[in-house]
Amino acid sequence: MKFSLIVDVSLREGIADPEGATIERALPALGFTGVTNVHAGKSFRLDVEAPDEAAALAKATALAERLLSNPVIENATARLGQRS
Amino acid sequence: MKFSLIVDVSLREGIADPEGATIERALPALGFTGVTNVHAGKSFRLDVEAPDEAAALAKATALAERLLSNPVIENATARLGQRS
Amino acid sequence: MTRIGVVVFPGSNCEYDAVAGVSQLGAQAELVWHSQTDLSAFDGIILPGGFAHGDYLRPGALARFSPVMEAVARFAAEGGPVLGICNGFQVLTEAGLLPGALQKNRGLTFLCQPTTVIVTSTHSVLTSGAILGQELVIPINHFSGAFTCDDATLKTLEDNGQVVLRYKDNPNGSRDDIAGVANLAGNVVGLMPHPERAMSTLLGSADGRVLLASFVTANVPAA
Amino acid sequence: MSSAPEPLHRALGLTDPELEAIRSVLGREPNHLELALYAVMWSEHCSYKSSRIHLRRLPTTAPHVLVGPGENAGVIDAGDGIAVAIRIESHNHPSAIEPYQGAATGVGGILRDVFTMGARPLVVMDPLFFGELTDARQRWLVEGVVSGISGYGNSVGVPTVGGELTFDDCYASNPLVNVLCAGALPTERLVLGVASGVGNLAVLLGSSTGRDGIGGVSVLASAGFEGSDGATSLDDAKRPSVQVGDPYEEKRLIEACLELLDHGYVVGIQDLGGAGIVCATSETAARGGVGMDVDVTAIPLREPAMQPYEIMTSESQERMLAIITPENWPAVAALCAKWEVRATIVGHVVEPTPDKDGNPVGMLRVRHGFDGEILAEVPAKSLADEAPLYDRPRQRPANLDAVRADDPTDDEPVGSPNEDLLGLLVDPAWVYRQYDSQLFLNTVVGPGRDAALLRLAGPGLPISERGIALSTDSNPRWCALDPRTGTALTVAESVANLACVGATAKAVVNCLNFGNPEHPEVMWQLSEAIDGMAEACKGLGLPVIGGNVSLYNESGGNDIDPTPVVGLLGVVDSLIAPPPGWAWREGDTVVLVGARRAAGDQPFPLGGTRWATRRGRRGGRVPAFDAATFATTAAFVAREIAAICAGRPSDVTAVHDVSGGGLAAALGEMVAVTGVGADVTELESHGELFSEFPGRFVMATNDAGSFVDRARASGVAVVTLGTIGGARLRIGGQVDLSVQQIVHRREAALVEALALDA
Ligand SMILES: Nc1ncnc2c1ncn2[C@@H]1O[C@H](COP(=O)(O)OP(=O)(O)O)[C@@H](O)[C@H]1O
Ligand SMILES: [Mg+2]
Repeated sequence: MKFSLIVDVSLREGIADPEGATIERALPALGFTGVTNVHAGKSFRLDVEAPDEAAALAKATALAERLLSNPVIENATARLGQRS
Repeated sequence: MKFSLIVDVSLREGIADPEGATIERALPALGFTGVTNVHAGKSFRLDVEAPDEAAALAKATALAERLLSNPVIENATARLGQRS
Repeated sequence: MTRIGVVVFPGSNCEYDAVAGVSQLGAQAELVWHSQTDLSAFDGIILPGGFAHGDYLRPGALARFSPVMEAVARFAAEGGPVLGICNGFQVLTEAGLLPGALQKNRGLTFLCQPTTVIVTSTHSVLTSGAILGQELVIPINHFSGAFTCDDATLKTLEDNGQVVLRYKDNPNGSRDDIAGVANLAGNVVGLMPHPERAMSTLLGSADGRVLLASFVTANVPAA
Repeated sequence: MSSAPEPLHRALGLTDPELEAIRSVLGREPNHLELALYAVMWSEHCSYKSSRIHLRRLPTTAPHVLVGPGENAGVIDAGDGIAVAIRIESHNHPSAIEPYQGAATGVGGILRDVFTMGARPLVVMDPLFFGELTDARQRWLVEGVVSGISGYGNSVGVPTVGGELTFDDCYASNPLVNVLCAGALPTERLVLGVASGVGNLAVLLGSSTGRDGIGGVSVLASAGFEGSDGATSLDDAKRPSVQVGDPYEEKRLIEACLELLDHGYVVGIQDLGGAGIVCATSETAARGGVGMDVDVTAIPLREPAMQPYEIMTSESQERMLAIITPENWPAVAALCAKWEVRATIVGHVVEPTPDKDGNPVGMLRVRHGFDGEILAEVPAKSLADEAPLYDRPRQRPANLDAVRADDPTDDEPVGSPNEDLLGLLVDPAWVYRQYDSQLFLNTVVGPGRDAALLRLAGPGLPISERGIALSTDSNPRWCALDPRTGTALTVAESVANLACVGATAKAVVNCLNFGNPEHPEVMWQLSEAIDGMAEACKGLGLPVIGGNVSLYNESGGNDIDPTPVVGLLGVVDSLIAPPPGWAWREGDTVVLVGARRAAGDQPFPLGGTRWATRRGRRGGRVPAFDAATFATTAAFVAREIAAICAGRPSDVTAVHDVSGGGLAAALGEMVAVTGVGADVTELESHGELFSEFPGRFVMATNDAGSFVDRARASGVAVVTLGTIGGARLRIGGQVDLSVQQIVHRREAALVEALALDA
């Protein structure tokens, strides 16, 4: 069976996020106030062929950790998703 | 009140996604088979100060469309999320 | 003497090179800080290369909100010559002053190398002094330089002669080999290659002179 | 792990005698914070405690040296009122765990060393060493490191104009990422990292401070600090020690600092690198012979609940410390606001305090509020300059003679020279194409040739016709066989590279990448390498004006091959035309300049050559270095090329030094970049094809008679090798390859090894 999955990759807590910080600093000048804690991350959509959901998730998780992120600075999680 | 939101940004249908394609091509060599349709996107986590959920979502949506994505090539959607 | 304003965003880095380029051609160039909103002193505006606002989010995404950009839009609307080089091109597309968008290079790496571009329209402030079909050796220097747009936009660009430069040997996956485009009026032009880096044979090529010379003496020819 | 039985000082990496030394400096027991300060400042990384006594043997002076080793960067007078600052550093260990950020922050750090001197950074170079690419992890490292340098260097706006790329399995667990930066300044604007003037302010510029790069001292988190309430009792493993680079912040920081200097607002300025605030404050105070009060609560933080030891030792990137007079503070604050650079007063320069004998001692005091509690109080000099120095045991490796005896020079030549040659050609373009090498319109010769050559020009500099040339070189195989001669030959190779672009060498910087200094063999290698560098530099009249030592490049008990990297800076007096480079033309005569045969009993030595190493033959002897003959040859070549740079007519059409891969590789490379073949006479042996020894150049001329006369008149050996032209490279009956094949194999080698799509 084919499952649609989403892998979210974000910086680990405490790791500097210059991109998020830069965006956050720019917001007031654009008229967006009250927006804080901006963090920039990546997400990947993919289709995985697997016997069941659990296997698909396991495969995506392995992929996320081995290829799509560097666990030293990033967290990666896989979830089932429908394609938007 | 403060709401945690996530903005997902993905490439529009029909726009080339060299990053997704490159990852997909690299997978078999790493022992990942049966993974197709890989698409690379971005996600932003942010906290929004707003009177209620609907207002928070509206604010994040405006931000997503005005700043966080380029409508010429990208789609953006905002959703409520809990911080991981 | 032609007075050229070279816009400096925090993170721009080719501003001195742009000044040097047009100065060599007899123009008087001046740096314009991005918070400035009055461009009336200038006959032409250059948005130089670099990484405005660190290219965070997307190249040009934050820069287009800089105060100077409203002034640039007015300047352009009044027919003033505006040139975006590399990052400047990205800013102009983000600001909606030029069509399309610039995506990551096909190979997903930054590319700094000489390219050969072909002049495919002389209806622009950048190419008016060049010859149709002329080949120019000009370096590129970018990560997100693959021009992209939808089919309808592409057709309009082609029908109106707005594609001003094409790569001879597409280095980055740019749609239809597009290296530079102009707006309909031809007074706003963006290109990914760096003509200011091709101003003398000591540095490898002088082929950029014909482009910047057109810009400095900008007169938009009738279509 | 958190309840380590060992005493705190040892957990922090301080030895028992070091603790004793601290006690005697202070005349009392240090508190935890003070211990942490000593632990980072007396670490190998900050104090050079294992290498310093040896480094003293390097020659460091010459009339044109304005600043020698010891400052943030070395500086020479390049003429015309322009000074050039240069520095090289390693970022090896960070790059091994997060290649992108490790390399990126390496670039950031070296730039700060240079603009600290008041110089605008104008070029970066990046000598890189990885394991063989047959391993997927190595490919990941290469892609990560190269994109990190590209991502940071391009964005911050400093061209990367050269470097090195070496693959050898000794680096598989210890990749080396060295970065060199050079910048220029008007000579009169030279500034030093000195705090002076009691009452002056120490202003922290740039990024906020987080828990980045708090390595060893993080044991303090579990050692129980005053009022430890659990808020910081994070698991050690969760403590981020990876620094993330922010080139955009750095770019604004560079512009802001240079503008501050232009206005004369700063008394002294210092970058924050290893050991962060404690390092910058103690070094500036020590140099100025003053005291410094630092308010830990004033420092802008990025993370909650940071402890004073974390704040003082954090290695958060993109920060500088400026010493200014109080009157200038409003102007400094306004200028920084324009560049969106955060500026915060974090310290005060204070009077030295009399010690018990009444001698003034500049104290670094860490306080909770400027008038608040004193959390630590130690002599600044004791942190910055008085780390214990070690003369660690040295021992010549026991197997060295056996390794040297295993010489490939006399091996029977199995296999085909054609294939051997093709296998030696690797075009590093995939790497350097990712680097902006042209910014500032100075790059006359960019990456991919013998040395980089740039106009000596930049915003704010006096007008000059001069050029500067740079090369980075290393030869770990030779250094493994003979670190002394190997290092001397490395210096020579740099000089040869500079000669190819017409430059006269002016100053050396070096990055000494070695294994574990507690291994006596490694200490021997280090000491020998330093002697070799000293001998070569003295022989060639070159001062060493800066460097960096990276030790503990070992894993699983295996040390890397000794890898001293030489960075050489030279000057071309008049640069108005490009040097000929490798671009020979149809009909030219190709000549070999320099002694055809090596001195000594091996005319064509193959020990430690690329040819031998590729065959798995790593032993042998290293060719001798004759500085005098070498210098004559290099000077002749430099003169010939300099004349062309100055715009004078010449019959010389191409030049390339013979180095890695030997004569055959030099010819192959020239064929590859010009697309024009050559017909070369039969060489004496396969040894002559691939032998590597110093002081040889392949040159092309369109007037061989005149060229040969000039060489001989200069006392330089020269021999005609053949004629340029055609679509093949023929070397006697030994090599016969099509130009196309050479071009293709060379271009594809790296891309294929990286398993990338072409
Ligand atoms: N990592 C790198 N970054 C930039 N340029 C590089 C890198 N590696 C090699 N190069 C460039 O490729 C060319 C060849 O390098 P190398 O073979 O080490 O030269 P040489 O033998 O003359 O010292 C040089 O110009 C060098 O600067
Ligand atoms: Mg060379």
